[in-house]
Amino acid sequence: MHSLRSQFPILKTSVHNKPLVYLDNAATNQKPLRVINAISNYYIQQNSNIHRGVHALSQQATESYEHVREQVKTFINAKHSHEIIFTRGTTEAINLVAYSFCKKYVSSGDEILISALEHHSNIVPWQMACEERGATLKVLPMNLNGELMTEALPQLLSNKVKLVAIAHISNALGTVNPIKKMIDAAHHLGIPVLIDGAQAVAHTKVDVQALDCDFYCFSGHKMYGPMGIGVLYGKEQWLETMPPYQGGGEMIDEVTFKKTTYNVLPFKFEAGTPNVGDVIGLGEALRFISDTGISTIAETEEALIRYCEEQLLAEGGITLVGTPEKKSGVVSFLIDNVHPYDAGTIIDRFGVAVRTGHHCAQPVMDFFGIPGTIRASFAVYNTKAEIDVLIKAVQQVKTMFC
Amino acid sequence: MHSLRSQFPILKTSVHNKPLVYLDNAATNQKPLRVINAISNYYIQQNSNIHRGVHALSQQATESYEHVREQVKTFINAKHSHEIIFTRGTTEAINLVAYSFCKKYVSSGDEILISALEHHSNIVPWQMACEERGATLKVLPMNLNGELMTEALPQLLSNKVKLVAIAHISNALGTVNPIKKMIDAAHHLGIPVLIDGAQAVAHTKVDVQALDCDFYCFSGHKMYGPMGIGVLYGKEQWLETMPPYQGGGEMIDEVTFKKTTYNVLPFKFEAGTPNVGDVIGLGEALRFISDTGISTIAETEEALIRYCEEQLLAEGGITLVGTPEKKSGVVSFLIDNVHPYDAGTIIDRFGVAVRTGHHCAQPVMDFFGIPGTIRASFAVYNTKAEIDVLIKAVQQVKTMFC
Amino acid sequence: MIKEKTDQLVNEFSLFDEWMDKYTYLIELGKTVPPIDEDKKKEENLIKGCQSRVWLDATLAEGKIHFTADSDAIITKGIAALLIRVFNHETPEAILEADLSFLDTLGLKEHLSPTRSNGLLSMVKQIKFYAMAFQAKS
Amino acid sequence: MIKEKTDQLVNEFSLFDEWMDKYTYLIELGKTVPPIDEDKKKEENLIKGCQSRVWLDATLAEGKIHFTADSDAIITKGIAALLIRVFNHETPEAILEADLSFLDTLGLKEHLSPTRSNGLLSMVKQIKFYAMAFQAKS
Ligand SMILES: Cc1ncc(COP(=O)(O)O)c(C=O)c1O
Ligand SMILES: Cc1ncc(COP(=O)(O)O)c(C=O)c1O
Repeated sequence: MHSLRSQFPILKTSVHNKPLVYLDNAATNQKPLRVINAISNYYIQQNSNIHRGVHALSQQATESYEHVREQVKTFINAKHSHEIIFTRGTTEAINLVAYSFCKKYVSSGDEILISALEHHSNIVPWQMACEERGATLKVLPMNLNGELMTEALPQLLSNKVKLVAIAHISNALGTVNPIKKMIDAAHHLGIPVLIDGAQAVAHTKVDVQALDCDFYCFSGHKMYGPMGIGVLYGKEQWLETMPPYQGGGEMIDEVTFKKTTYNVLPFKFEAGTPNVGDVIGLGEALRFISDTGISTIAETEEALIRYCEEQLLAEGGITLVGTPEKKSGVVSFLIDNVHPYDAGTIIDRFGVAVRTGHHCAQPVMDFFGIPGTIRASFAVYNTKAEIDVLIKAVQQVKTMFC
Repeated sequence: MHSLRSQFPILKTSVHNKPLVYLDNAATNQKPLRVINAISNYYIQQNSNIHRGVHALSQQATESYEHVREQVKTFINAKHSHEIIFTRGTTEAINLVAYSFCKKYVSSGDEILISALEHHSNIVPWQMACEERGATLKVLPMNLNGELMTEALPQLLSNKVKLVAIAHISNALGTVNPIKKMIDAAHHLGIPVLIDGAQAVAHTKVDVQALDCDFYCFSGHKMYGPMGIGVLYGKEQWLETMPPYQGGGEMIDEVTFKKTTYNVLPFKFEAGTPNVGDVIGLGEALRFISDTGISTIAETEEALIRYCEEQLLAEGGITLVGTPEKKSGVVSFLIDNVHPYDAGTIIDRFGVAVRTGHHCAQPVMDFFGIPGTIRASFAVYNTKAEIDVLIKAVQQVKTMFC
Repeated sequence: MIKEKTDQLVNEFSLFDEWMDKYTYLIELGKTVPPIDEDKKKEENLIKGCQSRVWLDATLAEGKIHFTADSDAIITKGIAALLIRVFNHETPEAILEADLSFLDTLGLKEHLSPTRSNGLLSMVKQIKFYAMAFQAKS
Repeated sequence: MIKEKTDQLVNEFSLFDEWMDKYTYLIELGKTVPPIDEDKKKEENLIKGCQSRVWLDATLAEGKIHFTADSDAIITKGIAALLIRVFNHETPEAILEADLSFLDTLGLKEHLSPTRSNGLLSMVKQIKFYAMAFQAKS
C-alpha cells in the first residue's frame, strides 16, 4: 500500500499547511508518476503528427497511438479495435452518439430513455438531440435509496424508444445500476443501449461483449490517466452506419469540392490531429490499473466506503444521500442543518479535498430536495487514516455551525 | 540560437542512427522542455477538476486554467476573455462554428464561401453544414502561383453568402492570404469571416481586433504547445447568439428534465471536464513564443525558407509548388519525375522528417494535377545546416531514381 | 462615516490570526444580518454564486439606503452582513464614492476561496448598482 | 516452386547490408514488373495505400495465375514486382498454401516503414484473394 501511494507525487503535497487528503476522485483522480512520465517521454522522444507521415518519428508515434487502441480494446474486451474511438472524454463520446446515432435513427415522435440519476453529460446531449429531431426524452425514475426502479422499464420501453442511455455507476450517489438486466430488457425489444461508464472503468471490470451494450463511454482522467482523452466504444454495426460527427483531417478518404468520401472506422470519427500525447498517457494508465489489479482496487475502495459510512454515522447528525444496495466509489452525505457549501469551506481548511454541490446531477438534488451534498470519493491510494482526517473536519464543522 | 535549440530535448535524438532533422513543423512542431514540464508539474502539484470545486486544489487549478484564457486573449488581442473558447484544436473549433453558427444563421439557399487552398478541416465541416442546411459551398479560386484570386471576390460575395471561411496561411503551399482585405470586403456586405489560423499563430503576430475577423481558430500543437488543445476566438455578438454545440457538465446553468438553461460565455461552449493539463501547457507555449519574440521567429523562418528555396533551385530538377509573393512556414516542392512517396522514403533514411503527400489539402493537389508534394516546414529552432542535410538527401533521391 | 466603519472592521479582523476565527466571526455576523422579507426573495434580488444563493434587497428612505439580505449558506450570509454593516444607512453618493481598499486590507480575498471572493465582488457590485439606481431616481 | 523462389529472394536480400542497397534493388525490380494494360487500371484492381496507388491484375491461363501490376510510386512498384516474382505463374492452390514466412526473413517489414509494410500486406492479401476467386471458379 505504501509503495502504491508513493507512485503518486501529488499525494505528498500540502494544502493550507496540511497534508493533502484527496477525496475528490470521482471528479478526477490523481496520476501515478509513470503516467506523467509517459506523456513527457512522448514529447521528448516521439512527438509527431501521425497516420499520414512517412518519416520515422511519425511512424513510431502512429504505432504507439494505435497500440493504445489495442490496449483499450483488450481492457474492455471489445471485439474489434476499430470499435474504439478516441474522444476528449465521456461528454464528447455521448455527444457524438447523440448527434450521429440520432441523425440516422431518431426522428419525430421517437423517444430516448435515460434515468433519474444521470450526470448532466448524459442528459443535456439527449435533450438537445430530442429538440433537434422532434423526439421525446423519457426518464426512468429512482426510489429514495437512489436506486433505479427497473420495474418501471416494461411500461417505458416501447418500439418508440430508439435508444436507452444509462450510467453504469452514479457519480452523485455511487449507485451501481443493474445495467446487464436493463440491456437485456432493451435488447428484447431490439433497442440499443449506451452506457455512461465514466464512474465505472476505474472501479470495476468492464466487459462490453459480456454486457452486450451497444455503446460504452468513459474518460481517461477518471482512471489515473490524463485529461483531454476519453473513449467511445461502439458496436461495429452502429459505427459503420452512423454518419460522421466532426469533419476535417484524418476522417476523410477523398476530398473534392464536389464530393467527399469518409475514411473507414475508427478514423471516420476522429477528425483533426489526434491527442497522441494523452492517448499514450491513457495507455500507461491502463497498464497501471492492470498491474494494480482491478479486483484489488475494488476491494480497497469497498473497505474505504464501508469505513467512511460507519465513521460518519457514528458521528451522528449525518444523513447519507443515496443508500442503494450496491454502491461504488463515492459517499454522498449531508451534515444536518449545514449547507454543503459552508461545510466544504471548513473541510478544505483541513487539507481535505471533497466536492460539495450538485455534482453535475441537479435532477438528483431536486429529487431529494437538497441544494447539494458533500461527496467523498475514493481511489485505490486512499487510506482509513485519510478518512479519519475527514471525520475530524466534519466534527469541526458541527462545532462551528450547529 | 544554440541555447534556443537546447530547450528542445527531442532535437538531440537520432533517427536511423542519424541526428534528427525535424522539418515537419507544419504538421506539429516540437515542444520546449518548459512546456513539457509545465504539464508534468500540473499533474504533480495541482491536478484537479475545476470550476465547481470549493477545495484548494480545485481553486488553484481553476485559476491556472482561467489565467491561460487571459493569456490567449492578450496573445491575439481579443477584446474579452470570454471570447476565448478552448477546443481540442483547429478542426474542432471550425466544426463548432460550422454547427452552431450555421444552425442559427444558415438556411436553405444560402451560401458559404471558402477558398481553393483550404485544409480539409476548413472544407469538410462546411460541406457537412451545407448538406445539413441545404446551403451551397462556393470556392474562391487561386492562380498557378498558389495565390487566391481576390479579384473574383466581388462576383462571389452576395447577400446569399452567410459566412466566409479562409486560411490565414496555407499549410500546403505557405501562401499568406490577404485576409485583412478579404475581411473588409466581406464586412462591406455585412458578412462575417472565420479565419483558420492553424498555420499562422506560431509564425506571425495575430491581432484579431485589428483584423476585425469574426472567428479565429488555431491549435496548440502547431505553436510549441501540447496536442489536444486549441482555441476558438469568436466575437461576443456571435458567440452570445449561437446555440451551444456539445451538451454536458460545465456548459449548463440549470438542468431539469423539462428545461435546461445554458451557462454564460465562455462556458456555454466548453462541455465536459476541460483539458486543464494541456491548457496549462499551452499557456507555457505562449510564454515561450513571447520570450523568443514573434518577430525573431518570423525573421529566422523567412531566412530558412529563402535559403531552402535557393539551395533546392540550385540543385536543379526541382519544381517549387506554390510560388506566391508572400510565403510563410513551408516550402512545398517536387523532385522532377519522382513520386513524393518515393522521395520521402529515402529522405527519411537521412534522419530528415519532411512530410509527403497531399497534406490534407487534396483539392490543392488536384488543382496542380499532382499526387502530392514534398513539404519542408520550419520552426524557430531549425538551422541552415539542417537544410543542407535535406539537400544531401534530395541529391541521393535524384541519384537513385533519375 | 463609511471610512470609520471600514477602519473598525479592519481593526477587528487584525485580531484574528487563525482562519478559523475569521470564519467563526463571519458565521456570527451572518446571524446578525437584517432578515429579508420572504417576498423580496425574488429573481431580481438574487445573486447567483457558485454553490449558494444570496438575496440582497435595498430600499431608500430619507435619502439613505437600507439593505436586507439572506443566503442559504451561512458563511455567504456573513459576508453579506459584513458588507451591509459597512454600507447600510448611507447615501447613494457616499456608497458610490466609498473606498473599497478595505476589502484588500481585510485580507478577505486571500483568506476566502476564489469562488467566495467572486461572490463577495458580486455583492459589492450589486450594492453599487443599487446606489446608482437610487441616485438616478432622485 | 514458390519455396525455391522465396529461398532465392532471401538469399539475394542477405547480400545487402545497407538499407540503400535494398531500396535500389526494389527500384530496379520495379522496372521489371509486367506492365498492366491501361484498361485494367480500374477501381476493382486498385489497392489504396497510404500515399501511392497500386493496381494489381490477375488472369488465369492453363490453371496458372498471371499477374501484372503498376504503381505511381516506384518503390511500391518494386514491392509489387517482388511479390509477383514469387507468385507469378503458380496455381491458385500453390499460392493459397504458400508459406509467407519469407516476408519476415527478408527483413522487409523492419526495413520498410510501417506504411510500406501495410501496403505490402495489402498486396499479399489481394494476391491470395485472386487465388481464392480463381479456385472457386474452377
Ligand atoms: C491550415 C490548417 N487548418 C487546419 C488544420 C487542422 O488542425 P488540427 O489538426 O490541429 O485540428 C491544420 C493542421 O493540420 C492546418 O494546417
Ligand atoms: C457519470 C458521469 N458521466 C459523465 C461524466 C462526464 O465526464 P467528462 O467530464 O470527463 O466528459 C462524469 C464526470 O464528470 C460522470 O461522473
